[in-house]
Amino acid sequence: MQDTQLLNEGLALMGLGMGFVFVFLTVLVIVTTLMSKAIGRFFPEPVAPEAPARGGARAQASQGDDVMVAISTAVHRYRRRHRR
Amino acid sequence: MQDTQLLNEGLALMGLGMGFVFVFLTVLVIVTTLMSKAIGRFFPEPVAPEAPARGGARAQASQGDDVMVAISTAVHRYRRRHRR
Amino acid sequence: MQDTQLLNEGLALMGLGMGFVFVFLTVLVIVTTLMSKAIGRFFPEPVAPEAPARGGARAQASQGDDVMVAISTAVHRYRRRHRR
Amino acid sequence: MTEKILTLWTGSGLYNLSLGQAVMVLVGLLLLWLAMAKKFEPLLLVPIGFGGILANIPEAGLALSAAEQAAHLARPALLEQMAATLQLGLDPAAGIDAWRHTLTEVLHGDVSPALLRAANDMAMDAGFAHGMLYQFYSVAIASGIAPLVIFMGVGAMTDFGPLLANPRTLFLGAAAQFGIFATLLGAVGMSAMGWMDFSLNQAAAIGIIGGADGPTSIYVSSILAPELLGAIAVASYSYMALVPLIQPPIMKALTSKREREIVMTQLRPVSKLEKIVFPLALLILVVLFLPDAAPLLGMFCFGNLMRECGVVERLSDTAQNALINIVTIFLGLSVGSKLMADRFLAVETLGILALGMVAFAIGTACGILMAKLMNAVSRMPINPLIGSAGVSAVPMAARVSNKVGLESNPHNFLLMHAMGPNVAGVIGSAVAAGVMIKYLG
Amino acid sequence: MTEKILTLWTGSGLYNLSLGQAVMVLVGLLLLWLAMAKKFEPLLLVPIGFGGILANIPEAGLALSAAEQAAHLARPALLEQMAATLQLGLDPAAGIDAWRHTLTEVLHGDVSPALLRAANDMAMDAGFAHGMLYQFYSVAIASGIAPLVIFMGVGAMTDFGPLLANPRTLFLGAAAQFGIFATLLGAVGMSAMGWMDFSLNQAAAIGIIGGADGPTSIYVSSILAPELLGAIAVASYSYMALVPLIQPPIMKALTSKREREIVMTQLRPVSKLEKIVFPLALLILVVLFLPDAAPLLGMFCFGNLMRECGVVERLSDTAQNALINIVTIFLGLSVGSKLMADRFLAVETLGILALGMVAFAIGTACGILMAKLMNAVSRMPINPLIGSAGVSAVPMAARVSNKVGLESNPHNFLLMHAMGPNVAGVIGSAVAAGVMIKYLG
Amino acid sequence: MTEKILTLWTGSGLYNLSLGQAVMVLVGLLLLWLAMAKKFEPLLLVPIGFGGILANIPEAGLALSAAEQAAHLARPALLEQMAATLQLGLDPAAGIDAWRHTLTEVLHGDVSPALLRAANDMAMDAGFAHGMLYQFYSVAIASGIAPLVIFMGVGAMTDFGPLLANPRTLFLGAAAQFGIFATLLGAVGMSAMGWMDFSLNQAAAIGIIGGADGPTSIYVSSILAPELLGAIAVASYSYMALVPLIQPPIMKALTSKREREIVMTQLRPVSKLEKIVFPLALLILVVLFLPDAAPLLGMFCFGNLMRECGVVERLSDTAQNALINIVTIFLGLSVGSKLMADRFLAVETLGILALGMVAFAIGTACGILMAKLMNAVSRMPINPLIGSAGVSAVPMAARVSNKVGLESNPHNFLLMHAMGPNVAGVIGSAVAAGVMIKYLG
Ligand code: NA
Ligand code: NA
Ligand code: NA
Repeated sequence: MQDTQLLNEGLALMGLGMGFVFVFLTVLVIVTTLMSKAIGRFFPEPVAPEAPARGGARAQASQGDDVMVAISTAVHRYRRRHRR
Repeated sequence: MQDTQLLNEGLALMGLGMGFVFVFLTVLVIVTTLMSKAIGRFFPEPVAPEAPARGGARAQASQGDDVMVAISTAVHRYRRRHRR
Repeated sequence: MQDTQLLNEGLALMGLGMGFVFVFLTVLVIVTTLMSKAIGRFFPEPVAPEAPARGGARAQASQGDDVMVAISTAVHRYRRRHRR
Repeated sequence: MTEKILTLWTGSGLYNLSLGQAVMVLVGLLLLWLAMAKKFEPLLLVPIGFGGILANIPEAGLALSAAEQAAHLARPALLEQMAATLQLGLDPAAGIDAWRHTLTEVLHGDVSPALLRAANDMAMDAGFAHGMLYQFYSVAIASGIAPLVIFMGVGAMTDFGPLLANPRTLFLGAAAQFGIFATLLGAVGMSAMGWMDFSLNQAAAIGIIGGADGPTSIYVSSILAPELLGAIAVASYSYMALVPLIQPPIMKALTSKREREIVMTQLRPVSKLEKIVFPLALLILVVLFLPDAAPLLGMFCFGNLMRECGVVERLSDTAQNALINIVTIFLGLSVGSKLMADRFLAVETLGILALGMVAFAIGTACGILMAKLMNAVSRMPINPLIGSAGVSAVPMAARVSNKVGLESNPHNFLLMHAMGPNVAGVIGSAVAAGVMIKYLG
Repeated sequence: MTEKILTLWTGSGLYNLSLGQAVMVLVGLLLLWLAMAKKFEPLLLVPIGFGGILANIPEAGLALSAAEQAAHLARPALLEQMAATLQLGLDPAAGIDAWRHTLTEVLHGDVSPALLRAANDMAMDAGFAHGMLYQFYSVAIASGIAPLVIFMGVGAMTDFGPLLANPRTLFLGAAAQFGIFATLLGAVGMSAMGWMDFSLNQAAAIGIIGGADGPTSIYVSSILAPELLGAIAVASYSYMALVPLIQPPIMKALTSKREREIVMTQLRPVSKLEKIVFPLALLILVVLFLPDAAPLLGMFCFGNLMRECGVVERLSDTAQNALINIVTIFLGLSVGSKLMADRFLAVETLGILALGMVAFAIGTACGILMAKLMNAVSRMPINPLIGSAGVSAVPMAARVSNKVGLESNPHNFLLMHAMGPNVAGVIGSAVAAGVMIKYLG
Repeated sequence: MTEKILTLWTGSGLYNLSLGQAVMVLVGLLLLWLAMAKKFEPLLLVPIGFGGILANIPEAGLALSAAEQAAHLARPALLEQMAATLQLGLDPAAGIDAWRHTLTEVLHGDVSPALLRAANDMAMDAGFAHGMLYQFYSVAIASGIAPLVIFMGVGAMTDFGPLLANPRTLFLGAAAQFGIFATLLGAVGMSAMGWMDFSLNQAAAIGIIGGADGPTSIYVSSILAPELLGAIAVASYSYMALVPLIQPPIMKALTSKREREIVMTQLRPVSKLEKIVFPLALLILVVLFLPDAAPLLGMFCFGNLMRECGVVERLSDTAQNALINIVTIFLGLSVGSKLMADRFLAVETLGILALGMVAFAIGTACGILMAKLMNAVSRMPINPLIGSAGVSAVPMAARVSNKVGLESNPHNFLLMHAMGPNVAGVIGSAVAAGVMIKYLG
């Protein structure tokens, strides 16, 4: 008897939970789609290049004119590290 | 009446606070000046080059003889990052 | 009298402590030696190169073919830092 | 002196080691081996395994509160005082070991915070102190903070681009959550059968394993069933690592070769603004419809917003690196503190391990079936293999989808397509967690 | 089942959203927009804005203590128990909502720590828990720690070189603090007029906005007026971001073109030893003359000493990066927890926003006037434009000085000269904070 | 108004500065000078020295609890209430200063946690708050956490390769611990002579200075003799820095030139697997034989396992950098909080400084003598100079061995050989610490 009740509660929770997950994500699909459309229409930004997975590497490509700056920076940083 | 008292207290605090700030910073000006003079006289260090604003960039300029070391270090570090 | 007791307790703690330290480290010597022998025998790995002291520098040497990648990475990172 | 040496021996681990503790030390070593040799989620399983060993060091009591240590070690007079404080009657006829046992059970059970504090004060007064792992657990997990901070870091590492390019993949992430609820029902069923003795709260916490999200599992079970947290976390991370073994057979069984070869249309580029607005839109939906998921999804969205907004890079970097690493170390050790022999070595643990496996399998299957259903009703083709990524286990499950896809068609790269359901699964299980906390928390 | 679905609805945010909460969600989004689109101090305003939204999620209670949540949600029996614990009488005739309101007010007010702990114990016993943001606030701000750690990081990022090269600029930093005290007087005056109802403590906390230093403002108001902390922090960071708009008109109004064109003598180089001794000298002065500023200026000097001493670079790096970032995240979220609708949406908030603006304007003006005075009495020329940098708002105000200077004379770079009063302003407001805490704390 | 200015003066540091506080400020400056100019363990001595100055700022009470501040500053009525709470009788005839003194002593002494909490509640109720350094100390040291986390970081920085290549060097690390126990005996002897008044617990905590391991010293004295922690930590780090001065004369006195010229056989390469298994083997021995060393050695092994296992590099990096740096800052400041004049300026401090020096000397000597003994009984040659590295003081002592060796034979590099006993000394003193905690903790 109590077992049946536990089972029933489990079933209810399953129905409710699964239902809610679907409803919530459906709403999210709708909102997201609308949002994307609105943005595409009203704020047609220049498309962002695919962000690579690591946050650290997000720097946009830069023109090669300051390679020397970079190298000397690297030298400095290397030396500083190794002096520690 | 109570309002007057509040106002009075506010005025007192203003006078006191502003006065103290000036006295304190005046003393600090004096102490700093004396300190600088004393140091200039008794410990005439070779002057420190202007530290740039960012702590990270404090490395002193280094002679360019180890550019190759720096590059290879950069390579290693780059690879290590991207392997992770 | 109480002083004597304190001294005695100190002596006892010294004997016990020093004895235990030696026993424990002796056991550790034995275990370590056996462990090393067992590993040398059953898992004769290719020897690990001496790890340098700093964790940061553990990157294995890499072939020089991607120096350019490294330089451009350095450039990007340099620029990102300085833009902040 | 002889007496002192004897104390050294009777206080040693070897003298006091119980069989259970020895077994748990081996379990800890097994977890470490899985982490190191088999690369099973090492970032979590190394600290968990090590913490598990530490928690089972006899007499060290690293995972016990001061009061629990006193219950284990104190003289009878103090035990009586503590019992009085805790408003317990100790049977004078029963031996002292019975007293210790009674006190331990009460302290471990559902004692009121005020009484617990009084008991701890009394124990500290007598020179006992909280164990190290107990302190880590209190600060990191009992407060709920560590899983949330990790979730923030995960948010800062998540790229919603693929999901935004194809929002319908959210349905796959929804379907895969059926694993959670089926497992809940399984656990309840086992109890109804009399095989196990899980309460509804415990069943829900077990079910969340099927969400394939470590921090979500830990957060939910710290609220609904802290006594099972150790087993649930271990099952959760182990099965996440086992995804490459568990999923492919199911994926192949439920799909035809033709389905596996479906080529998906390339994802459209997603603008920066969309990526910024998405976490805010998700947050607003949480605000409106499921406040109980607010801590989890709130922190997740916060991390993602820091990532995408582009003006707080230094905070985002820290959230993804130093902060998440620090918290991971302490979270892992804290979870390990729940691997104490007398709690972990119960038949319930076996049930949890079995149910966890089932949860993953069902979630995988439902994700695939949902993808097939969507293929049936919609024009835009979906390769059903990406459905299995809906269980989350980011990014492992997406990689598995890609790999199985490549086996059928070596030119069909599904990885980016699978990332959509993959991150949708994270949202899905957080929503499911919110529903469960709402009804049971 | 229907009942359960109903619970889902009656427990949802949409059902419970009050108008105030909706407004505050919008305020949070506004702060995020200012931070992201307008670059208003994003490091703080992103977490604050997000925290503000989280704090206003209906029913989630993220910013509430366990007892406050119980007061809001618990059954009448528990309310009565809590009232008894708090030594309150609840009018049996009044409705339950009146009871809730009474309890909430008492808990939010000045209740003794022992009673508060008892009430929280009781609520936890009944299954309530501290909200996430409440915990962040307790650890980060109520303890006073987070602003101090941030101040240490700021110290580690501050270069006192320009100040040491020209110590007289300290007078500019002193003069600009008049904004603080004038605002205090303004707040007191508003109360005397009956427009607002600020106590002297509250007036002092509001005044500190004029110091243009976020951590100082937060620290002072966490001590003197925690109930206003949200509004004060928001005003403080917003106006710091608005410095480029607020200051230039005042600067131009108070100076002639000729004054703006004054070229200053180049700063002498400063030796390393001077930079090391300066924070210690400042510390000793604090020791001797204003112990109440010791936490703020002590941590500031400590950070600066770590920076300059050259032997603890790894500590200095951490203080400037990982540590300050971690603390900033939690500080921001904690400040956000003070943006709860029922506390924030008061007429006092408007008063604070207005007064904060006034504070900045007066501070700017006094700094400039002081520079003009110094020019009158001393030979060494001072461009009055650097006086406005004395309000601090590092380094924005110094940049504004430079920019306005360049408009008059494109070859006159004032940036380094303005850095002197800029960091002097930090010291000045910490001193002012110390005086206020001494008399009112 | 005049009265207020007077308050400013009577509340200033200069007015209230006691001679002891002035002396302690100078001691703090001395420590900073040693750290900065002489490079004495700057990572610890900079924060300790600075914290010491902060702790001695008159009237600021940064190192005091709320109750201690109330005892120092509160009105008589509150003092009487606090005394009642603490179950003390205050002699009405004695003056108020006597009351303050009585309360301070009781609060500083061994008061029960429940009473202490009640007293603090009462003080907070009256507007007093815990001082900043007191909070740091509570969280970082009183909990035992900070030294353990630092030990984890040290483990992550330690390479056991040289030790594994020549495990017999563990005997040198064992022998050098004689310094610990000889010092203990010395402290006990001083008390027996009536020169000092050290209890056995205090003597043990002092002895651990001879272990030449900062975190171990701090951990042990936080458990056995928190009242001496300041002096012990200062002695510990100072003498570690003085190793290059203390050790060479002893090393030369105890060895012949011929012995110093002994060339050791090159160390065999050590496999990765050995390095992984070693921390686990050490952990298991701790589990079996000395549970009381579990916190220290457990965290040490955990750090080392993270370093060597190769799958959690990001955790290992964080443990070695951000985390250890953050904890070091707060640990140092917390230690500084124990340099309050009225506690530190006691004759016992001088005794501790003297005994600490003796401890180092004896440890050095015993390490060398043990090496000579091993040379006598074994074939494999050991240069006795590496014996002195057994005191730990990593890596300074190993460098000293190398340097003194090079003086005798410019081609004989002993550094790697000396790293073996060096890290063995870390293990040895942690074991000694475990034994002491077992008997006295
Ligand atoms: Na999931
Ligand atoms: Na300022
Ligand atoms: Na040692």
